Amino acid sequence: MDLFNFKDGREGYYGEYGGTFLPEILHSTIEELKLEFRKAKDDPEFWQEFILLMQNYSGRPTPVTHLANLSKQLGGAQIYLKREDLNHTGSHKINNVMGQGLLVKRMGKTRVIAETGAGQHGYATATMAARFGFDSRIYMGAVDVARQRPNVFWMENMGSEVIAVTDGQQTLKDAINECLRDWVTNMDNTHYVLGTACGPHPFPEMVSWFQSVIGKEARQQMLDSAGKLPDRIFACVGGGSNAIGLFQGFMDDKDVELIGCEAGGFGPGKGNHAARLAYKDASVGVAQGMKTYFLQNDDGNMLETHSVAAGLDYIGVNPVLVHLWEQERVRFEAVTDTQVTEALKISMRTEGIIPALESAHGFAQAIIEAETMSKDDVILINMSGRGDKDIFTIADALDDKHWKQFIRQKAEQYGPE
Amino acid sequence: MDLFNFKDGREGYYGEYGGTFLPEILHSTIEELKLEFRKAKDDPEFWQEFILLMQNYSGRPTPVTHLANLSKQLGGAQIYLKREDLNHTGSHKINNVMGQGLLVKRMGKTRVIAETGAGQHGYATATMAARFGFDSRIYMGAVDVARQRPNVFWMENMGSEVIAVTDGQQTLKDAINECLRDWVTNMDNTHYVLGTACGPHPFPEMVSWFQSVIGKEARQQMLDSAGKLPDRIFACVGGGSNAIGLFQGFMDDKDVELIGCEAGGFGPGKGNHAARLAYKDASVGVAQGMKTYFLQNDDGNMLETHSVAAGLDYIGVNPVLVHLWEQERVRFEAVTDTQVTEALKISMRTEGIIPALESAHGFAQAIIEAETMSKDDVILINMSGRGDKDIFTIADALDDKHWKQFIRQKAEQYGPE
Amino acid sequence: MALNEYLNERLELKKSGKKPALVMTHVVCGYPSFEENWQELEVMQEFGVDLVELQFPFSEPSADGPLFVKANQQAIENGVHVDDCFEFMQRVTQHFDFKVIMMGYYNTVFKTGHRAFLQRLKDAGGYGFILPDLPIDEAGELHSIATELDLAPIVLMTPTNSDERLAHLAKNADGFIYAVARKGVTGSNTTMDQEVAGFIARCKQATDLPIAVGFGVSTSADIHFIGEHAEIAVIGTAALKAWESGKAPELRAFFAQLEA
Amino acid sequence: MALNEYLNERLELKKSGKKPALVMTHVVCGYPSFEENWQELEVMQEFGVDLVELQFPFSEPSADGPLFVKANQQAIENGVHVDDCFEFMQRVTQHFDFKVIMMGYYNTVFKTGHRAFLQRLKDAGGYGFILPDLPIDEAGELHSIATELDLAPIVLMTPTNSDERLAHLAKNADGFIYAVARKGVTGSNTTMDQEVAGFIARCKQATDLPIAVGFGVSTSADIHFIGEHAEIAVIGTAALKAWESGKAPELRAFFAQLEA
Ligand SMILES: Cc1ncc(COP(=O)(O)O)c(C=O)c1O
Ligand SMILES: Cc1ncc(COP(=O)(O)O)c(C=O)c1O
Repeated sequence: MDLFNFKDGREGYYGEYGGTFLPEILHSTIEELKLEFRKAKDDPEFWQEFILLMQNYSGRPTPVTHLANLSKQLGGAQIYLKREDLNHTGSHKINNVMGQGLLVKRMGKTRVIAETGAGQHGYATATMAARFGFDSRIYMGAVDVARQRPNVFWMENMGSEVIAVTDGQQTLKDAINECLRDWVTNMDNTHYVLGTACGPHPFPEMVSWFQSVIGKEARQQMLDSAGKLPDRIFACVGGGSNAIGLFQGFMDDKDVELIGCEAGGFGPGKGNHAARLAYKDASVGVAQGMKTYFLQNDDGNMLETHSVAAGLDYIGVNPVLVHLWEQERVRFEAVTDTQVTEALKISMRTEGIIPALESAHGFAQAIIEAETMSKDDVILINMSGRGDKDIFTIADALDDKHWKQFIRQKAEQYGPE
Repeated sequence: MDLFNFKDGREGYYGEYGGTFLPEILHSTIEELKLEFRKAKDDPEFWQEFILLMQNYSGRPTPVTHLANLSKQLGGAQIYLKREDLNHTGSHKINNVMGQGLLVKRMGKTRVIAETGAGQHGYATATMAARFGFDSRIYMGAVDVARQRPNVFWMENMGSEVIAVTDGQQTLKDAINECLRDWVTNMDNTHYVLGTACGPHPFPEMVSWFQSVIGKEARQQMLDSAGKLPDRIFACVGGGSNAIGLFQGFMDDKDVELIGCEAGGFGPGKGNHAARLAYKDASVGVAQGMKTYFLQNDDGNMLETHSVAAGLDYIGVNPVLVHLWEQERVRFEAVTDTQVTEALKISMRTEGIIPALESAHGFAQAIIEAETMSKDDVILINMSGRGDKDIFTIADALDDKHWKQFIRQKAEQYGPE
Repeated sequence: MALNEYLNERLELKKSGKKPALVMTHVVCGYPSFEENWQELEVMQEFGVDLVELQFPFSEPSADGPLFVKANQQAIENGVHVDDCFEFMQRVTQHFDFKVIMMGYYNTVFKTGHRAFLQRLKDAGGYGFILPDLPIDEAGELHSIATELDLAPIVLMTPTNSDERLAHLAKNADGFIYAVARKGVTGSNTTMDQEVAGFIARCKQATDLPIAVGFGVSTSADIHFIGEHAEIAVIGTAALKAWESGKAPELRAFFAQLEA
Repeated sequence: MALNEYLNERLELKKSGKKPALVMTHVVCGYPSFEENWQELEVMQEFGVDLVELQFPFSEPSADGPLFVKANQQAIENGVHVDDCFEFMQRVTQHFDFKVIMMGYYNTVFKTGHRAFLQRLKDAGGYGFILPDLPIDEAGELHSIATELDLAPIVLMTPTNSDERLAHLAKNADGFIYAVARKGVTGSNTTMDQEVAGFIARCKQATDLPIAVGFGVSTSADIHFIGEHAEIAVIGTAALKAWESGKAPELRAFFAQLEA
């Protein structure tokens, strides 16, 4: 099943979702990108170059880890993790970013821009820009800049300019808008490195393609280490790039159930969460370059969203996944902040593994389901990133007293401004 | 050249260095450990089990990365990195720790203790204990606890008890003493997971053996990617585990020059640094279980030490390395804090790579030497760990204004105690 | 179509030298408030503006510059809904002489439904619509309903378009062409130079429709320059800036200098 | 050897029932100060202590418990050097009746040099040395110089040692055996029970030397228990605690209750 064979439909559409909704001024830019991307995708040497780069720079292939302790404790399915956290920069975001970096080089552009919410994608992009020698500017909602200073610190130290976006909710979606504004101004020398499988075509296809390296590796690894394909696969879904990256490896394996795990935040109810499909608060719309499900009101204006995981805290979702959901190929579930922090604690204590809060959404849902499955069943979770970079967020989520004390002392040590 | 063939000398001695200087009460414990270790070392299946564990859990083999930008900028030797930072938990420490974990399982013990300075080894040990299901207690100097809270936070969350040691200088060496005290009390069920290639025999040999995985991988990888063996290899030396781990891969390659990079701190002069061999301020002594070079006064009492890198800030050094230094097989150099932070900045900006402050010592010395070498020459640096966990230390080292502001805001947000 | 006829009429004023160019202005519905919008429109009417874009506020105004972004956001925070915008448009078209074009983002249309939205636009007296984030390649159905309802789907031409693309855009356009004088978002100044003239000439090669030129028009010289090469000068941010700095008197002063 | 002769003499007191056991006490040189050390020693002399360990402060006292760790550290901070310790020892051995054993860590000896250190020890009137971090397997040269100089290299026996190891230790010992009554560092209480008795019995099987028993001795019952099974009771932390809580009067009271 080739999700990206548009022969029988419209290019860039997955069912009725997707498309290229961009100002006319970007038409030639996006056409050039489509063309270069198509050439790259048809060129086996490009994929080889990509794989080699990821091996040498980022440590691919990432392994699959059997969580024997957790499986035993739950008494159900055998749980495995795909370890995207072991990538350079600590998450799967680098796969997409390095791939786009190679494309930028082919297009002869010299400057990249990117949006970032949690900061992982911005961090990865700053890294890529340093490595490729591109100028770079990262747009980040002012609210996110304030709460994710560690990532900002690293981006700046790698030579990126980080711009705090003060429009709208001052979070991810606003940073995307700001990127589009930069792009319509500087498209001649600038490529917009979109961070997830969203936005206008060809981004969903392109990001999915680079992220498919996850699923390609994982399928063979599961056969090797579990001796069978997994019965269920769990991945968190923000924009949807790590999920589609993993799922692609198992598209033709009809018996493998694919589960997307969204941010349930405080639970159902508009404004409380960022679950586009698992809850019933979203509807189809067109924004940020694509047609898909959005958390929006009746006027088509976007709602506030909430999640403990900044990287899942987004209004829209990958159109490919929406299509697969409608076809009942992918099941969507949401887990709440509370369930997520519990899953995080369990993972740390039983396996010595610290998932990113985003990834912990996959853990939380898998834990719920594993208990009801048989010991012969096999579960695979995508560990999209590591949590140790999110120490501020995790310490806050766990309301850690010692941590707060440490910060107070540090502030005192620094003295007043 | 087998460094650990004691047939012609005394077991556990490297030249006149090494030995087992422990209270009598630990005699049977250390004998048991020696025995189990010897059995394990002689059992090819044990090594296989170790390698498999490291592949599946920690992401080994770690790659070798060519720093084309940096090499070009310096205009001299081609620089490569061995990427121990890509290990689970972010440093080479996990190699040793997981290996000892397997031994502990073989010995049937149920509790582990460890000292930690920078926190990396404690973090790795807490991880290992969670994964193996051992009780664990980590001793850490109170000064280090205060400045390395992030690592403490993770250790505690992985279920380890972290004890702040308030004796002596309240740093690494004091934590080691405290471990010895715990061990003489609880040796029945407890294994002391020493974190570097120091301490009483068989630790230097054992830690070196587990860390030799670095050099084994690296030698072949250099042949594959650089097409030749490196001319010079650089590794930072705290206790000396990452250095000996890498060097072992090239022991028989006489043309490969091995360079250990010590913490020059503020520069030469007693109390200003932690350079045992590169400067002239240390002398031979016996402490913490071994005979080696120590930074000590004429009474044999230890001096204060200083380094921007907590993991190098140690009074003693691996006896194997001292022996190799005396034989002129390993050259020792020291780089100052200032040189190290400069090297860190260059690495971030030109390659998108953030070395730990410890590892940055290797970078700093390599940068100095690369410029004077020819373009056909090849350098390999051991990137023993990643810097992003050290954000507080690095931000302080770089005196980052925005960071301080962020911490002040965070403290304000937390409010008074 | 209605808009074409209206423009042909108004263009007589230009041909006869009474006006250097037709003028289209811009108002964000409900920002600062509908009351102030009304006062702005009164000034615009006073100065004989020919067309007005009424922007429906959207939460993700990605083609707008900082001033309009703020205006969109504030309007939504003020509680402005699509219903309010249509109601306002109705009052405006009934009271003023200039013709009104809906301006906004596609999601506002999509969410209401293509036919429902255009019908409401028609009913409110609108003459057409500009949706900067809806490329013609995605606009097929909407444009055909527009034709049915005699509403003009305003198409944007840009300096980055090839001649082939301009021709293709022209085929899908009606009413007038919105020629974007430069890259970037609304609100920055464009130097009206030979490059702009060359771009307009390329547009003219592609279409016989009148050509409106934005963005960044703010001086009488701009208007004359546009009048020499095209038909309609689009005044956006500059007018809002004037309003914000001193309400009706400032806006009046702004238009006065434009006429100089 | 000198120490053996001295102990044989003193053991007559035990055999004749005048003492339940010989007593060895402990002082950390220069903590709290040499002056207070002297006062402590005067009290000890008063109560007829047989042996005193003078601990040379070391920066890494890894076999000591918290109280002695602090004492070592403080002494070093007070500026106590090896020279000072020997000088003090000289004064002590000249003035008091009990015999003095140097106690400390091997690095202090190593740094001075084996022969030089032992010669100074001899010259200062010391009778032997206890180095808890120097296992006999590493002590060959040092012990043979000791024998040469008629100094007793005190060897530790511990409950974790096998009978074979105990025999091996015995072969390398002289003066007396220091039997560590339990696992752990100095300063925690040991219950004097059958397990300890069994351990001492095992030591006795291995050696004919007198046996000193530590750690954690603090009551008269402890002393009697040790006297029943061995020869010498070692009093370490308990005495220092008494001193710290009330100097000479408290220390006197402590010894008084020991004699009860
Ligand atoms: C670790 C991690 N996982 C998941 C996500 C969510 O993105 P996506 O759904 O595109 O994988 C993010 C986004 O920042 C992330 O940082
Ligand atoms: C990243 C890193 N590198 C190096 C070291 C120094 O240790 P060693 O000399 O044993 O490799 C440490 C110790 O904490 C470390 O954390």
